[in-house]
Amino acid sequence: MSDLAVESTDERVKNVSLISRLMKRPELGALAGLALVTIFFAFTADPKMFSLAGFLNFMTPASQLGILAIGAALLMIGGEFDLSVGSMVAFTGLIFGAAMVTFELPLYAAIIVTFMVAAAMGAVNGQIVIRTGLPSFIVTLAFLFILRGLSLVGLKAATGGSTQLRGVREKVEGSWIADFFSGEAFTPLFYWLAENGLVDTFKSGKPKVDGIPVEIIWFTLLAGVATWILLRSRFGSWIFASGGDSSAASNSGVPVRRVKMYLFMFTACCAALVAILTVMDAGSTDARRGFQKEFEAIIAAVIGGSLLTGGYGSAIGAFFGSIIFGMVLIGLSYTNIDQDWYLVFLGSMLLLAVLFNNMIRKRVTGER
Amino acid sequence: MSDLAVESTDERVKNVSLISRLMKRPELGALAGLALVTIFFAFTADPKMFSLAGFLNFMTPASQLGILAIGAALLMIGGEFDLSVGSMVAFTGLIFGAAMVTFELPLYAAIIVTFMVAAAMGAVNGQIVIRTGLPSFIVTLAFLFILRGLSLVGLKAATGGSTQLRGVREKVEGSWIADFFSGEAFTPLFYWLAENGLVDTFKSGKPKVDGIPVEIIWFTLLAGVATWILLRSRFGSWIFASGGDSSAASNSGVPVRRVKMYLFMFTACCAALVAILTVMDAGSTDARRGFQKEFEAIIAAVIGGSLLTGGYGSAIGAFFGSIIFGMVLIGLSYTNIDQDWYLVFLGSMLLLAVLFNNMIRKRVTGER
Amino acid sequence: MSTPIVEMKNIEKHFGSVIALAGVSFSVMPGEVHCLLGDNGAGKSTFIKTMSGVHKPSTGEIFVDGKKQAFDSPRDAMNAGIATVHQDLAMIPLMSITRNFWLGHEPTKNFGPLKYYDLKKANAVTMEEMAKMGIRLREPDQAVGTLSGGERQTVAIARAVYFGAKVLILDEPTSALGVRQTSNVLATMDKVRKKGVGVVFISHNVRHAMAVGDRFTVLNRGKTLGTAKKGEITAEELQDLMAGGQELASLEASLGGTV
Amino acid sequence: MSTPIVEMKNIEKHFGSVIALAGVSFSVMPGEVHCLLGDNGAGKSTFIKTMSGVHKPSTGEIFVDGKKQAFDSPRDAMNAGIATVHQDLAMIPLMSITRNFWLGHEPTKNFGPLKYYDLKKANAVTMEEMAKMGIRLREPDQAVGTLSGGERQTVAIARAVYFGAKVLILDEPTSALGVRQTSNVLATMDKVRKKGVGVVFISHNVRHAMAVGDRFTVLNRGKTLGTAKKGEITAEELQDLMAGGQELASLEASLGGTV
Amino acid sequence: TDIIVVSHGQANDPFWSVVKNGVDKAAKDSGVNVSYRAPETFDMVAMSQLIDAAIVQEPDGIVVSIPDGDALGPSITKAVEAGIPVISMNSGSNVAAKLGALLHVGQGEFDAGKAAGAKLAKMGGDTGICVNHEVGNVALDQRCEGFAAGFGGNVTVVPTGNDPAEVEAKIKAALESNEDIDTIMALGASLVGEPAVAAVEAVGLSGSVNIATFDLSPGFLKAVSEGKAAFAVDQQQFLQGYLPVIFLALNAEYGLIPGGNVPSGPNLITAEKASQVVELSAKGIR
Ligand SMILES: Nc1ncnc2c1ncn2[C@@H]1O[C@H](COP(=O)(O)OP(=O)(O)OP(=O)(O)O)[C@@H](O)[C@H]1O
Ligand SMILES: Nc1ncnc2c1ncn2[C@@H]1O[C@H](COP(=O)(O)OP(=O)(O)OP(=O)(O)O)[C@@H](O)[C@H]1O
Ligand SMILES: O[C@@H]1[C@@H](O)[C@H](O)OC[C@H]1O
Ligand SMILES: [Mg+2]
Ligand SMILES: [Mg+2]
Repeated sequence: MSDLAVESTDERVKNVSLISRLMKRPELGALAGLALVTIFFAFTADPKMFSLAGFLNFMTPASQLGILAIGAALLMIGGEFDLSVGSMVAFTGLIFGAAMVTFELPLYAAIIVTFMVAAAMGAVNGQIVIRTGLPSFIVTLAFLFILRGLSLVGLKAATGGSTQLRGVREKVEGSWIADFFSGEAFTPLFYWLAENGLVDTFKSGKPKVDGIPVEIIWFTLLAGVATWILLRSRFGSWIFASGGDSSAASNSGVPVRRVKMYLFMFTACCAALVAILTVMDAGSTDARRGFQKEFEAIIAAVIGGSLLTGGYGSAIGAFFGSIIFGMVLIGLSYTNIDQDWYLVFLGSMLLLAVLFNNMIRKRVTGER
Repeated sequence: MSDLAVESTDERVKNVSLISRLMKRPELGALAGLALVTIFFAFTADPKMFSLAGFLNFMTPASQLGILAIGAALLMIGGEFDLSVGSMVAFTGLIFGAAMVTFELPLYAAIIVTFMVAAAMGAVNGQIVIRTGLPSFIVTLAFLFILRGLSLVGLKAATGGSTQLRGVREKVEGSWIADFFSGEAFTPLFYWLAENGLVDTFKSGKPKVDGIPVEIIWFTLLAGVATWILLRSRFGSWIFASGGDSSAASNSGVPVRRVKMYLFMFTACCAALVAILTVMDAGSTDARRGFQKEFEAIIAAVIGGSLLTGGYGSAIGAFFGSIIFGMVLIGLSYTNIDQDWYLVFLGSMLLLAVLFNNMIRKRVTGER
Repeated sequence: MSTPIVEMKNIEKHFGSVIALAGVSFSVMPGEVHCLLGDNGAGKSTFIKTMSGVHKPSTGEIFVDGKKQAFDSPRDAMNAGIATVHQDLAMIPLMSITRNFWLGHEPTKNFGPLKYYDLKKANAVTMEEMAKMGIRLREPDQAVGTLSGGERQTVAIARAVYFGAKVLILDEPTSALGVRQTSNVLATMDKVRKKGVGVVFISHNVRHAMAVGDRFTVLNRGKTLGTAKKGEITAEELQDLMAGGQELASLEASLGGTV
Repeated sequence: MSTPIVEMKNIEKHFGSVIALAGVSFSVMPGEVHCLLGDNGAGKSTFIKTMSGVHKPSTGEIFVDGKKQAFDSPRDAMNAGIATVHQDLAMIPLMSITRNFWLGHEPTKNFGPLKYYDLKKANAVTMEEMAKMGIRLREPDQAVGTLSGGERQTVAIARAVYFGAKVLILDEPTSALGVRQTSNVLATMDKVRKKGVGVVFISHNVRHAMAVGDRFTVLNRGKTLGTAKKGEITAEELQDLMAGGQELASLEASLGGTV
Repeated sequence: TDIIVVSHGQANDPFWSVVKNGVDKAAKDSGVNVSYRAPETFDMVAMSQLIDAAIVQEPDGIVVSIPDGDALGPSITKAVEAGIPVISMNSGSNVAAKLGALLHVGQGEFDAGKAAGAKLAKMGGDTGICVNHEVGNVALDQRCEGFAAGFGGNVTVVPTGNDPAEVEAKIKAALESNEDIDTIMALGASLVGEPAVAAVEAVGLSGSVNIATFDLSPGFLKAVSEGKAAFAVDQQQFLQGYLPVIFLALNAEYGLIPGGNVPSGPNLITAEKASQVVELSAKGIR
């Protein structure tokens, strides 16, 4: 999938430019869509959208979505869905919040517990799908409802009647582990830059941007790791094979069930990561967190070129897909377009982005 | 698919009971789930749930959902999705409402216009999917947003600023066509039965049930017609083939593009029918009508045994699936279960229903 | 008899950077079996796919009964009387044998909105046609995906023979067949030819080709090596051409001759 | 040499109402080519699928090196040294040739979390093994779904030969192959046998079976008709058995003999 | 005695969970059997079906919210015709009497918006945004309209989804691309109010932008008490759940019923009151 060397002496092969060979990769197609959307906003939006502050502003929701989208993409490539991801964000948010506030666990323990619960729930999803052979759509859908419901019941139990659990920020203060999961990274650097007039500052002298939100870093790292796994590890090959044709893969000796199990667990852990990041940022959690995120994660993965039918896609594609989605979602606020047209705009931009990407890909690779 | 005769002299065939041959059909599997849910409510719910009034009460939402689910099932069997169905209900509701109230068209004309707009929008969805080869997921998703947004903009334009359009009931009054799309059928019969003490009445002497809601009749008819098309017409064979393997179907001479186009149009028209039925019943429409119905329709179709990957499923399955879903949705009202547990309950019942149905089917057919 | 039913001129077909066909010409006369032979990957399947409307040629022309024509879909080719058994068989695994057999040609009864699929007739004909090819089905309702390889191939052949009006294209039709079924298929080709149908027969088996072929065209690496009439060429020469002129691995005596 | 590598006793396999195998026994010795023959639908593929862990037998026992064993998955059978080329090839169409070739056996470099898929080596070996079988690939990155029928079959065979430790099962391996590739595969079987590997060879071609087979077992309608050693049976007798004792369609003289 | 409550808000909506807590308390206090039902999303058709299901059970009273009198009218009338006493709450003050409800407990959405707008205008605002996280929900539209009317100045509606990160980013975007904005009207405290406070802080405008919200959340109240936000409009929805149930229970037992509507709000919570309210809010009572 990566070796571009050709036996150049074969008369049965035309010479084709490097660019058209690259465009065959699913993720690079999504770049065309991203370019289109960027150009659109460059013309219509307030220039502040592309200032450093503006960039980080739309990258933050894009990153939170993107972490889920990478999980969704891997699972989709492996031939399954997880519709319970959004509810999982709420549920693991509850677990994390309750561990910190109600049970007063130290931060590191709360984080471990949260990931363990997520992995266990992912394993349950996976086991049911694998053992019964039911479509993952319907199984994880049931958990979409169940986990959402349990979050409500749990929150009310933990707070004595409210649907919002507060006070996480107070518990976290001072822990060095917290810096990995909340706030901004590289803050001293930005202060230094500000002092030297290299980045914009407020009147107070405080830099407008005082660091890179940690979710952006997590998101980028995760995209890198997932890409490495998909393209460079044997497990990656097994993911593609399991999704491409699970009985052929199993007949070739791929442990398809194990692969799918791990993917369900990974997806759930992505949801837990988003839960931890958002709960620490907001200092609270509530019963509606992550609402419909499963849906948006799948959208981002599909914009990024993953196939719903499995066996094809990429993590980098999901990375770009999430950025496209985040940009379109937030971008409208920087334009003068009447806000009532918001949904029409969102839908049209998505459609244009994928159509454009598709058109460019076909043009470049000469496929029809 | 229907001829059960066997060359009984072949020694390579075991004798198998009729029941296990029947259980192979996707729709009959869903019956097991329905039985389980019914038994559950028979034990936990107020017995009034299974009175005639209670039955019609949960059949009404089941029917409205079911009309969409039948469309969704046919489209899924044909290998595509339509995520814009819910928004289509809002959008065609707006068209219908505006035609009646703003443009003061006669009822028959408003109905024709509504179906024509729906068919046209379905055709647009279909054309984009077919021409570009993009997954229908992403294309119809764009229309989910676009149509929802247009409903909002359109409602504001039609009402001069509100998101709610009222006054349809007043315009409709007295039209005989209205009786096909709203209220109850066979009303005189039920009054006669009430006078003769054959059905329950309220204290006021009014029969508890004064007719069969028209949506139930539409739903049943549609399920019958769709089943006939799938199993008894050549178009039905083409639907299965297009969804089963579209390139093999096309290589065998099936006009796959045409089949898919018609299915998209049919699905949109199902949405329009629901829009007309509900707008006439409610007398009003608003921008959130049909919210998430696309999702519920797909759920019902999947409970009813249709495969998301296409090529397999049935309309009767979607029929039973919708009833299961409608029963679970409304059934909780008849029990003492706390509303906080509603989603947990909904998810568990869905999961149990499909697991049970799956288990029974495997047990009966001896498959593993 | 002098205008071919189908004539293909200078067909090229490129897939991205891959050149699968580099200019191939070919024709089928009524009542002849024209064998298309060649090494693996020579381009035989790609070629007959352009002939049956699956692929559009990158360049080149197609004539049907002397008139230039472009096929936009396999259905167009079918309407022009061309029936094809593709190498991958083009079957829907989840559908029954009968429904696959009749796909795209379903027999109906009544008319107007009452027109329905005549499954009774369809089942009966399917069982009968399969039996003619030497396969006794258990039931016509079995899903094609659960048939054995040869059973499935027989369905595809029986279907094409039943519906092949003017030209019948068979892409390695006997590859998965048993001896009895193979001899039935070869006999069927002979019968069909006598009715004036033109047959295109792709095979790697020289003996099969020699047994029924009237003309032989050999492809190599996307190009034609030439066309020979029956009698103008021996089995050994043909076999040499098919192997692209390269030597065969040496093996026990019994295989020394034609494989 | 007296304990078989794999021995199957009284295997039955039912699918719902269908009885595909009604009690079949079979064994493979080290260093022999055991041909499994029979009519279409006789149950050959079903039988070897129980042998390679794809299906669980409804009743019957499997012994590996004399020890009773149950395969829960194809991976179990592979770990016991059994490599199989299935009739449907078991390939992932969207994946590259190299990745398909190595699927389940990926070569890795480094260790621990740094262990990565050694694609360079994988590509080189794939190109080389394919060339040995007579297929010159354009590039190891091509998706298997876009290969020609014979090219794809060659990938499956080359893979099984490369990884086949003790037993190699080939289900109609030459059905889509050209003459040159076929002779390569037959020669390869011969070479592999000499290394002491047991080979199960399914074919409808009597000449191929006679050329390489040491023993011949014929299935008919889910039952064994018997097993013969090389030399105990003639090609004509074998062909009769394979056709299930039924007559062949009469055809031109050149096909009169073995098809 | 059986009483059924049918509302348009979900049990996991922070606002409606308080209503439900009121209902539960009333059930306990008066010893009646109450069930609370709501559709899964804002859905008038589904809600009318839930009312129909309630009627089938012939309870001693039904409590409903009426965001759309046309759509729910027939079901409510049917209940009244069947002889079941009905009280409306939250939305529907203008149609309640016409449909035969005995009385209404709630706040007028438009009026509440107007009051908040007037107060914000008085605090010096002249350019505001109204952040709507549930576009198409008529009650929320009315609030924005009321806000615009009371505020008098320049008002734009910003539609968002209900993800806090998205809401925060959108408000930042709005603030950055229009520096005149000095007022933010949020329509829900935890979903919009809290992210709005965070957004204002992040763009360095703390102190120069007034933030107000409908409804309460502990987080937002804390911001109010710390001076980061102006006020919250409380409609004391606990009462909207509690009172109708008590009234119907008494009605069933003694035939008693108050003579008119009960306005449960609006009640503006500013910095002075906020710290007292916080604890109750954290328990789901305010
Ligand atoms: N869609 C495609 N994309 C890229 N290459 C292709 C595609 N289809 C075919 N090819 C290549 O074109 C060549 C010709 O393939 P084709 O299937 O026509 O061969 P064939 O003569 O039928 O071979 P066989 O005898 O093995 O069936 C092969 O090398 C194949 O890899
Ligand atoms: N999953 C299944 N369900 C029902 N019947 C099946 C299934 N799999 C195989 N069969 C039937 O079992 C019989 C044996 O099939 P099998 O594939 O083993 O035959 P085969 O000997 O390999 O034939 P061929 O030479 O045509 O490949 C066939 O009649 C087939 O229809
Ligand atoms: O009263 C409001 C209600 O009608 C709506 O559902 O949103 C929450 C409440 O503020
Ligand atoms: Mg071929
Ligand atoms: Mg076989």
